[in-house]
Amino acid sequence: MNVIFDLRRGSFALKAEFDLPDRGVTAIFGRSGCGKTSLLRCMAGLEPEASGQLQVAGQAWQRGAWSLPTHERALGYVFQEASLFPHLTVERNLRYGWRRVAPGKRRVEWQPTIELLGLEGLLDRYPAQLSGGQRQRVAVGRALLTSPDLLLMDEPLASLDSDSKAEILPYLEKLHRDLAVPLVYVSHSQDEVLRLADQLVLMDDGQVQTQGPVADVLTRLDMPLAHQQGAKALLEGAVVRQDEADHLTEVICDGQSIWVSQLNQPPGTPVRLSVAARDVTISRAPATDSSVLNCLAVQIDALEADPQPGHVLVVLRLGAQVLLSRITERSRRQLALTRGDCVYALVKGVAVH
Amino acid sequence: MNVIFDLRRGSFALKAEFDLPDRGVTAIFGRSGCGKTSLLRCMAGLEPEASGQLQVAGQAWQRGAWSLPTHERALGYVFQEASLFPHLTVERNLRYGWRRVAPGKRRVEWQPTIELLGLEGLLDRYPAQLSGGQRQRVAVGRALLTSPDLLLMDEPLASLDSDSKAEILPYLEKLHRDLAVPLVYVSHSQDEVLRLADQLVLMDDGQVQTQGPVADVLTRLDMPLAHQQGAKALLEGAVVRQDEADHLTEVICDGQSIWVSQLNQPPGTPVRLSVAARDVTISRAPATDSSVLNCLAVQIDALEADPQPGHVLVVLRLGAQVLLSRITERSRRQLALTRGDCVYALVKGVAVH
Amino acid sequence: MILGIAEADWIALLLTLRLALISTVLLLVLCIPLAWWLAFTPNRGKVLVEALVALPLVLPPTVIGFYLLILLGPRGAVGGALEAAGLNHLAFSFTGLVVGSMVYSLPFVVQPLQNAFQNLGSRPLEAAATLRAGPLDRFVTVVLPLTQRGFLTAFVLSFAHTLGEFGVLLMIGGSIPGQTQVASIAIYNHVEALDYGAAHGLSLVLLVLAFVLLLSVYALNRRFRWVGVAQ
Amino acid sequence: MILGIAEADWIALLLTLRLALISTVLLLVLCIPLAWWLAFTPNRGKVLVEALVALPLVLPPTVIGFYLLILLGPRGAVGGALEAAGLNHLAFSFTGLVVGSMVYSLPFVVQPLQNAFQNLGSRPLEAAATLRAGPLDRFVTVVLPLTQRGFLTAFVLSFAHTLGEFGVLLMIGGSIPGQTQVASIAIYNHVEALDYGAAHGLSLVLLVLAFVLLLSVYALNRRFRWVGVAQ
Amino acid sequence: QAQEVTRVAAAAQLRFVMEDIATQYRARYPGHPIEVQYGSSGRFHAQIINGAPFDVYLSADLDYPAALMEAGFTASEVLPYAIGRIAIWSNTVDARQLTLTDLADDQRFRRVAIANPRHAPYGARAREALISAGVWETLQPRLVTGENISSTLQLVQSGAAEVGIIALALVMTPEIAAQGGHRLIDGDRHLPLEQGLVVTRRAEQNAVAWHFAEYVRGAEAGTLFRAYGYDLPTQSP
Ligand SMILES: Nc1ncnc2c1ncn2[C@@H]1O[C@H](COP(=O)(O)OP(=O)(O)OP(=O)(O)O)[C@@H](O)[C@H]1O
Ligand SMILES: Nc1ncnc2c1ncn2[C@@H]1O[C@H](COP(=O)(O)OP(=O)(O)OP(=O)(O)O)[C@@H](O)[C@H]1O
Ligand SMILES: [Mg+2]
Ligand SMILES: [Mg+2]
Repeated sequence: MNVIFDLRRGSFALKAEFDLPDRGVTAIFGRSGCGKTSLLRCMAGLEPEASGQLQVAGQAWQRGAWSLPTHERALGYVFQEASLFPHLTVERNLRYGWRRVAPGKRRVEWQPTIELLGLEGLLDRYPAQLSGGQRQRVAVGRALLTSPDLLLMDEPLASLDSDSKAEILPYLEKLHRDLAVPLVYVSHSQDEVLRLADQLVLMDDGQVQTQGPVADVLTRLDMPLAHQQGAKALLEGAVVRQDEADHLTEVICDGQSIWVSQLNQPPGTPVRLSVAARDVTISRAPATDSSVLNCLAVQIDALEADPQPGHVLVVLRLGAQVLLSRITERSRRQLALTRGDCVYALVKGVAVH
Repeated sequence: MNVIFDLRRGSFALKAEFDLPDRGVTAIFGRSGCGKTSLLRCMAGLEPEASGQLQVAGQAWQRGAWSLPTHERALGYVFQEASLFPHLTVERNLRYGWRRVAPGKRRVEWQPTIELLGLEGLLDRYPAQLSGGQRQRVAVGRALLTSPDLLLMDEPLASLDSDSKAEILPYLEKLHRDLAVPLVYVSHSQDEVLRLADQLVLMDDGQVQTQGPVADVLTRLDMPLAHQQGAKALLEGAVVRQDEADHLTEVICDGQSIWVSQLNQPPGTPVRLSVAARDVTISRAPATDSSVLNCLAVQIDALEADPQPGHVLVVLRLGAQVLLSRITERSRRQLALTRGDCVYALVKGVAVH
Repeated sequence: MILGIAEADWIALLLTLRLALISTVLLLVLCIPLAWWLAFTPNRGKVLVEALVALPLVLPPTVIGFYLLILLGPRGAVGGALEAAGLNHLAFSFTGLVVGSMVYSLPFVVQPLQNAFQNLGSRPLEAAATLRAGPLDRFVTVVLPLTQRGFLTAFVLSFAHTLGEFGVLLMIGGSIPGQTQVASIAIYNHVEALDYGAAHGLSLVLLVLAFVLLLSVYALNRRFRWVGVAQ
Repeated sequence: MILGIAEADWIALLLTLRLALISTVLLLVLCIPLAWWLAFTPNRGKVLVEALVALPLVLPPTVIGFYLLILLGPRGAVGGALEAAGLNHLAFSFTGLVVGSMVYSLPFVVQPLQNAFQNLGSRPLEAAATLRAGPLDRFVTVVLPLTQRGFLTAFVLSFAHTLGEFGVLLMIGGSIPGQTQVASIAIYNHVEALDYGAAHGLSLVLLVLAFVLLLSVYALNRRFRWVGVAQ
Repeated sequence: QAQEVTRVAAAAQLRFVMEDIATQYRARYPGHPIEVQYGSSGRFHAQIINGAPFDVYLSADLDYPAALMEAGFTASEVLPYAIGRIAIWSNTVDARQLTLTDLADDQRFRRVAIANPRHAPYGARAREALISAGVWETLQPRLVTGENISSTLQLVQSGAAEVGIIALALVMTPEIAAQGGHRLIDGDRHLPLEQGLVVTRRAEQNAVAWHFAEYVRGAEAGTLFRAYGYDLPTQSP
């Protein structure tokens, strides 16, 4: 489903076009001020000046300048800033949207949502009596409880501690899967994106720079993410077995095994691994001691100068997936690396999401 | 300098006591709603009901119920939520505090601050015309430009993208060092804390659970941080040499060398490394191939059951510093590890901050 | 005589309360769209309307009453039209009084409402819209509670002012007992008749009544007030 | 005769403007502490004060004027005290008019200010305090601009109302040309004397003047308004 | 269905005498319900033109009813019914010995109250009297004026003005007489204050209105008028 939006706001112009899948998480990423909030507001119908195209669950929400009024859109919106009703208690804030959805159409349940967001003790409070993170959790709950067809979340977990995040993220994951609705998620946290997102939309100065599956966008050399200091590649794999003695877990990604710090998950569980470009070196020969170091047979897909002087960024193909490696220009010369070469990637660090 | 504060607010009671060094960054860490904002507000003199004790730059700010009025305190406060004056342009917001400091007392310069925070293009805008992150940057700038004796920052970078953070963090680091003032920093981002903080104050339900140098607090077994999934230890070291061929840099921590992905820093540069507990395994013998794996000679300082069933958390002493390792109960038995044993820590992943 | 107040005065009091209540409530309802428009229109011409709204205050009430009398009377534009349509003109009728006090109290209602609406900001309304609340729903569940104080002020100023209104009402109402003789006119008549006892008595009753009424309104407002603004 | 208006009427007009301006400005200044207290006190007794503030509206102006006349006159508490102190009592003086119109316009000023202060929220003031602004500084640089609309409403209601005030002023002023005969009284006198031409003329001048004045005030307010509230 | 009341609009200063006359009339003619309203003659004039339900209009002078007649809102001629007198009154000094010239003494009287000479007939007569006594110009800066004769009295009553020129009818009422003394002003000093009434056009068919108008000009009412200090017009209807 193609989403298009045009909006002028003073000197800033939003001209965004991207593909919104029927389900799954689309993360919107981009520098402060690039138009992420503006785009979400357009999708929610909150920008009367916007024109464009948006269709959700078979219903037209925007067609040219015509726009379905916001309150007729089955959406859930978590604003970037506090947006609780100051005159209602937490409970009545939460019930505000809940009550306005016909009981038959409610697909998100009251009790589990309240519990998972840790809101039981706060129900009688007013927003002014909450901490920043508590307010944010209420806002998330309020949006979810409308059982939306489209979830728009503008940094919903920005002021939450990692424990709270760790509790809420899996819930969000499960929820949007159960509901089978698209979730558009703005976040500056690479961690959250790596964990949650299926698709990444990269914005810059009001325009969509690129979009695609997370693993692709992260590693596209023509895109800025690959050139960041902390550039990472994302690998999808599945748990194969545990090595209790060494506290390691074997994960198979595209037929090759990667050992990670022990995971408490049964074989077969799909996992996402991320590998930082600077944790990958390249060798012409396989590593001698493969039990301690992950050594993957890969093929060089592309090479490009890195912003860090004297360095080169190498894209390595691992079956259908892709890894990034940042090496010095000197090593590239010494090893005479060129496109198409089959080499070994020595991976020094793997994070599990 | 000992800081004490008492405050009741409905059912919540703040009873905090901690030591605020004369300079350096004190990070305040704790779950959402534990009282971080309340504590900062007390320190700023914004809670008339508070009583306690606070002295800054030799001047009493709070003594029992007596409290120096906020406007007579030379502080810079970045609120957790938007706090720009809606009726003033960005420039006049920034000048608000700047103008009220005698020119002779200004120790933060106008132009570099504006530039580093990327505010040049926004000076004529009103807050309502800014994005969330832009507003946050203005608030940071406004607080800094008062050349404060004490900086209080409540998640100042929460809604910033990693690029902006990467630009602003070193600036904050440099600034508080140049000014030689204490910076109290509330953040939920472990990364920011690992990078910036000298001291960590851990709060829970209104009370200070513990406090101390970051590396200590992270690894204290009686504290929750060590038991988190993502538990980490912090090592201070210095760059020794570069291995251009392998894209590695050698860092010496307490006399032992640790190889990390290549750093672009000259020998002698101090660096902070963090090592996740689950990336450390323990062996009775040194690793065979120490060029690829970091293997450190350490001594077991403590062992304790981990929340993760069947696992044990081990504290390893590396000279004056400390590492964490999470291993299975089975390995502990097989290796017969006990307190005081000299063993080898095999480190699979190191992050540089 | 009850409480030393003549029956006619009680009737005048009742009439006053009815008048004040009816015209204030009507005014509140009718001014909502106007105040809303004034609060949110980007139209520069709105300052004209803003200035116009305050104009009824500028003339002495008797003179406003005089002009209204001409307008609403049988020879005026409004009264004449009504007569031509087979209805009665509005001078010297209760309806006329309602119209008169509404004209005069217009600024007391429009201005506080406009201020309250302007202070609202768009965020609560946007949030309500994303939660499926339609325009009317939003107005009732978000705008009304958040602008409660503005409505209160509008109510109090208009209501109290109508209680004390005299020049306009005397002019367009005459002083017909039971029909257009409101309490303020009755008090005035007592004073003119140098019957200070009756004047003081009725004034006192009016004051006490108004005080109790306002007190209940304010107390109710306090009772239903939601807790503070975000810290 | 200028513009068909007699010289005496011009004098009355000038007097009116002076009176309205002086009493409104005084009232604005004096009501700030009261409105502030009402806005922020947690004291439950404030509803009593709130209700009291509205009471001057409840009585017919002539009657208020009569009571004020007694109070301010040589035998009244205030006037008597002044006389005893060797000063003049306030009846039939410009000062008396100022006092009278201030009493009567009190609620028009207190209420909008109170509303504006309540809407302010504590955040901007707290932010200003952390930026070294003392209480007065905060008031001038933060409170005033952010409550501009409330001050505007207070000004307009009080000013316009004083222009049209008549009952109170007639009673305590005694209608002395050049001293206490304000425009509203002059218009009333014309109407009573069946000199409708003069009444219409003076009314028109007053209306146009007030309109132009209010228009400038509103336009100025627009001009100096900062841009919208956060989205 | 009760009979429609006949509404009488009477000048404010008639209030005291008219209450007695109305009471007497109601007692004598119980089938003739009347209701009297008091107010400024100018206001009644404007109201009658604009449809006010007044049947008989008793003005404080002859000019207002004459204007009404000219405009075609009357059923009768202008019928004089009484002649008003004015007096100096005070409740702070003994007014019984005061002359008009005494009022010029600014040591004794800081403020002198009269009704507005522009539209209140009693005020106009007071001005004539002061002019004839040669003190009008001297008094100018110290004159305060009331909207009508009652409010003029109040200006004096409150003590804010020490002395005033008031309708004799008013100062002869028992309450006011008890508060201070008065000095009648010589009728030669001003034009006669002839007061006239009209039956309005709307009351053309209202027998009670005509009857009451007649009654007011009759002997019984005349006695009351005299008792309240009014003179009676010489010519009969
Ligand atoms: N009223 C306005 N007038 C002019 N420019 C505006 C206005 N409102 C917003 N902008 C600009 O529009 C751009 C996009 O804003 P938006 O809030 O969509 O950014 P964002 O991507 O959400 O940023 P952040 O991550 O900081 O929240 C910003 O550069 C902002 O300065
Ligand atoms: N007015 C109030 N009445 C009762 N409780 C309050 C009030 N204001 C705040 N609290 C409670 O005080 C506690 C501390 O709040 P505070 O804002 O200091 O938390 P915090 O540590 O800053 O949290 P966060 O990380 O979410 O911002 C919270 O549990 C909050 O619910
Ligand atoms: Mg944004
Ligand atoms: Mg907080």
